[in-house]
Amino acid sequence: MTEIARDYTTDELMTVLMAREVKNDDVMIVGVATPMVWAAFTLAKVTHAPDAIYHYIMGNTFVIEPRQVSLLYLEMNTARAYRFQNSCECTLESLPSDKLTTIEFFRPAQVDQYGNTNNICIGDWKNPKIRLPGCAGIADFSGFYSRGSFLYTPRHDTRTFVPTEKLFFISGVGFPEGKPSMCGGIGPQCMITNLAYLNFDDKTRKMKIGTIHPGVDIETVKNSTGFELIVPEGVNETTPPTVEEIALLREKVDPLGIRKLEVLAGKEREDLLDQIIQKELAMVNRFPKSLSIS
Amino acid sequence: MTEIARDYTTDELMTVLMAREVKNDDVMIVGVATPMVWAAFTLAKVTHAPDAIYHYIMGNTFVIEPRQVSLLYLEMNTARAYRFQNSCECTLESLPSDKLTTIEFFRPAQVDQYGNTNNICIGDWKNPKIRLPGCAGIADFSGFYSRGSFLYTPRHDTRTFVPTEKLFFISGVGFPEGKPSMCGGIGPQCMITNLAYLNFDDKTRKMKIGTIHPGVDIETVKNSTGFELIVPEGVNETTPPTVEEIALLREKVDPLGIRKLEVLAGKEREDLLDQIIQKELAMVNRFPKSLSIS
Amino acid sequence: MTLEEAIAEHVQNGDLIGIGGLSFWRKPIGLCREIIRQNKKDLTLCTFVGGIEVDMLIGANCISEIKACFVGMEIFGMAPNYRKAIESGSIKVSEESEATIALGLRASYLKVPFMPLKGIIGTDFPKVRNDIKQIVDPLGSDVQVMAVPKIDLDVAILHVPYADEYGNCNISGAVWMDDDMAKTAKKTIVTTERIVETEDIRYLPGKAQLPQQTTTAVVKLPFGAHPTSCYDKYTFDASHIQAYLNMNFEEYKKKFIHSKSHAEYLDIAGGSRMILDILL
Amino acid sequence: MTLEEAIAEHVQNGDLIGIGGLSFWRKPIGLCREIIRQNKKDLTLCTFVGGIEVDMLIGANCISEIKACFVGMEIFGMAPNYRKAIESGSIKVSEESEATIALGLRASYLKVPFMPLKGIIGTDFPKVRNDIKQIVDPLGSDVQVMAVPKIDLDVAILHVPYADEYGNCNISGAVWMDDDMAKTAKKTIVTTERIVETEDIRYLPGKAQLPQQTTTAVVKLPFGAHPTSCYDKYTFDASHIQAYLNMNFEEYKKKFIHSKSHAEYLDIAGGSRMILDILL
Repeated sequence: MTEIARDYTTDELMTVLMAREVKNDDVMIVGVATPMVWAAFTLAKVTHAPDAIYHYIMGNTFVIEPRQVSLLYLEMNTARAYRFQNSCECTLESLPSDKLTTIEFFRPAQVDQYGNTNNICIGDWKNPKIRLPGCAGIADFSGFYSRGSFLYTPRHDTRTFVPTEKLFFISGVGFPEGKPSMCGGIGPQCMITNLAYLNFDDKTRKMKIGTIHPGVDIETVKNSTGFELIVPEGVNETTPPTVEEIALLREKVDPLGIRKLEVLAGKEREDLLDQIIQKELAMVNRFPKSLSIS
Repeated sequence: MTEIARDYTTDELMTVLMAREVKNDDVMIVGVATPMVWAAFTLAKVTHAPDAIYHYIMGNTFVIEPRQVSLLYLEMNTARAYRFQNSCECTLESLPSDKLTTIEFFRPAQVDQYGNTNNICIGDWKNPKIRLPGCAGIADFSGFYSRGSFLYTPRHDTRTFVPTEKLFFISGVGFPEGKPSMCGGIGPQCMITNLAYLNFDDKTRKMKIGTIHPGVDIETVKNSTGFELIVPEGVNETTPPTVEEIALLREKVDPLGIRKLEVLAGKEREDLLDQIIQKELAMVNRFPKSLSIS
Repeated sequence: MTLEEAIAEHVQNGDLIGIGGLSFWRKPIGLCREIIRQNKKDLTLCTFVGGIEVDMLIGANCISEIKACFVGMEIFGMAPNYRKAIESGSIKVSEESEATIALGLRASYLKVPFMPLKGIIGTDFPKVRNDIKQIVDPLGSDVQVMAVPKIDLDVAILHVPYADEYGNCNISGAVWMDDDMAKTAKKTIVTTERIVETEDIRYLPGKAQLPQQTTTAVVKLPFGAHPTSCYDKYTFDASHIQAYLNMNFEEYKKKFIHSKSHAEYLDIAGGSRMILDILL
Repeated sequence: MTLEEAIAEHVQNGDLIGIGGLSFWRKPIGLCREIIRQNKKDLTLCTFVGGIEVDMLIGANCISEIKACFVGMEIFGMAPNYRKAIESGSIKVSEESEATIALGLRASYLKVPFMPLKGIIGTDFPKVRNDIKQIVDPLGSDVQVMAVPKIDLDVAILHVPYADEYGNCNISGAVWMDDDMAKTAKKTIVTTERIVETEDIRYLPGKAQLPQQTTTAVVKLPFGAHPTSCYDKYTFDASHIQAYLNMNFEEYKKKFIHSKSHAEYLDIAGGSRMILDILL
């Protein structure tokens, strides 16, 4: 079943690429308001990583069973949890464990060539042009993960990809000045965008092009990046989603298209949001588990 | 029902005096291998402190219901717990809470005039004559309790009551050099012994005679104490147990006499231990709750 | 004790207030609405992940400082009053990560002035937090850690699904920082969906995560987290959150908060139809 | 994996071993007995409250150092081998309180070299622990705290009532330090009364307090805590503990430990009659 899909959207391509990062023995951390990540993890779970475990921050729970991605009923996973983490253990547990092979995706508002990230503010911190919601645990965790940290953004442009001096606040550590963090993690592994799959050069720790998405050219990627991106010889094209991956994603994993909320904006986004809410409220079984394992 | 009992043993007198220290809104910490304390708390619970809560270290549980004191089935309180404390929260919880009105009794191997205690060793620490089991949490908690800490020993003699310079190891802080501990607790409140009820002078923080047990004279108490005990003018006699207290203790709270293991020694103790074990094993309902509330 | 009395008696202007829950989940909205009605001032808010409750309190000018690692409306967008207040400089920000809050509360709990954190090293947090200091291990290794300060709350406000009359509380879902807040705050005010008997709490998963000794006041307030969720009773009211974002806050306050009893509020927010929508 | 393999593969001479349980309650005796049979040497033991397991390991000369806040036989008396070893100076003692162990593990967990403790100030602990240091608050207050060092276990050995084949473990009763030991030890070996399916763990009170990621090996070993208890299965075997105290240790070892399978051990310890006695 490796037939390549011919018809897929950017959110679908990104979700599939994120899913492919998951290993079978990972603990997959599902944050709040990151439906694309949830969809990716669930897709991984029903394809190549059946034993991976969800760790829902919503609920502080460890859950085995995959469920259809939901906007309103995320918390209902709580009933399926075989493990709870009380109190600040949740926050601190992921932090240092050498035993956990945790995978977490962070979505930065800004990122520099070393994978340092900013989710705090645009403009000077004291007098910001835009105050962003915040980085939550990125500052705490990004330097620790033994599997590394994983980045994604559907906004590959020069506002997001900036040189270090234009990164307004380092709220997540990548490879500071080209060195690994003091915290023992192996650093950022990849940055998955709407244009390319980026990763980091082993020596300089600077961001490079891994693969480039079908239909995108290198110049577009370079021009959309506000720092000098390493372009290796003979960059390959990103392996597109398979027919099976797209079918699972659309029909089983996230039939309501909740992941798309991460890529849309404005009126289009508002309309989809309304639609999802109405559909979810109208469902009889509000949190279906009917996910076929391939 | 305040008729004074005429016939009671030392363990019964001490247990009753310890029970009287409990207030109705206390959390009563029941340690391990302290059946006299458990009996005292349960007696308090079925007399004047019905709302007091047990905190069993065995199980890390908060329990409301009183049960007959048991040697073998202490852990069965776990099933009755309405609160669990996982992990080190148990150890650390009691430590700083201004909100808990915790009562805990400590039994020191040695105590000085300021209520400093030793449960570590007899003789020099590096080369001890006797290595004692240890102080567990006494070092951590004794300085913190807002209700103060409570001491007891059925061995009121000059080996137990020693001047500071003969206290081989301070493993629990009383009033160091006559000052309150730096940790914010109000310090030792009383020392209940087989001879007297001792407490501490408000100014000097030195141990003084509170009341003296029926049949004991002041000289005996003084001579059994290895430091100079403050003897106030007109020391009263300890109010003896009531008939009701003794009846409850013997018939309901601790009919197997498990508390007595804390005062007996040698063959007498061995025999009682055997007897208790056999009786408990023979019980059909191994952990009876039939305690009448007066 | 009534909601009015609980806030009037226990919340003072200038207090450092801890808010339980996370994002749109189990926020003590009823208590926040009452704080707004009583027009409390100069509060410092501390919450783990803040959402509509922080935005409302800022909109109502109750807040002078915020300590949180995230404040936003999640999938619904940014928190408008929060953004405006910080961008205009009208409130102070103490920049927090998850761990600086978790360890700050833990320090308070252990009565120590600081906790060591291996993390945030290399970020810009220390540049904007002069109360955080990078130190070397005092025990002689050359390991560097961050010393982060304790957080001593004056009042914790929490919403729970189950509590008994003494203040033993069970939280069906995630506890987040609620228990550490309850244990460390000088006063803890709890609203609850339901009052149960203590004996019944032992059968609820997690039993009494908040013990009675940490609770100052309990008020029964069904739907007291609306429009946020209260697992295992109801999910968040997405339509209400959308409405909030589409209204001017003064308008919202007039319509939903001022002089409104809890029942009136629920009625205006959609009444029985809304309740049937959110119930799990 | 068998008991033999688990110890042979994962416990090395000289390791710092964490032992779960407390006093006579849920001690991993089967694992300790196997350590004795394999004649491991120079181990440092760390346990919260130690009892017969510590005494046995000392008696068998497996131990060179002990870190515990209490080691005794409770109501049955003192621990004879423990006393003898310390009084004769044949093993080292790292004097611990409850909090120095709890915070030492917590420090390991947070990957920091020390934790601040407001406590043990005024005691003689610092006099005999030159790895504990009184420091002043680095953040500028004049508060004094004790910096206590992290405890990095090599191996944690634990006994639990329920585990699944992946190593998710449920502890029906108190967890004590078991979860912190499991999370921080480089390797964690668990014996379990019963193997259950993961899905079933969600219905057990407390669910999986030890998650599979922290478990290195699981061995099914019913009555693996005997003669200590394993709530909610059985209580401790008081007669066996009395017998232990009344026998010379070499005699005990010969009779109960050496070349004995688990079933043989249980038979010699009283077999079915004993089992009926201890079962709850």
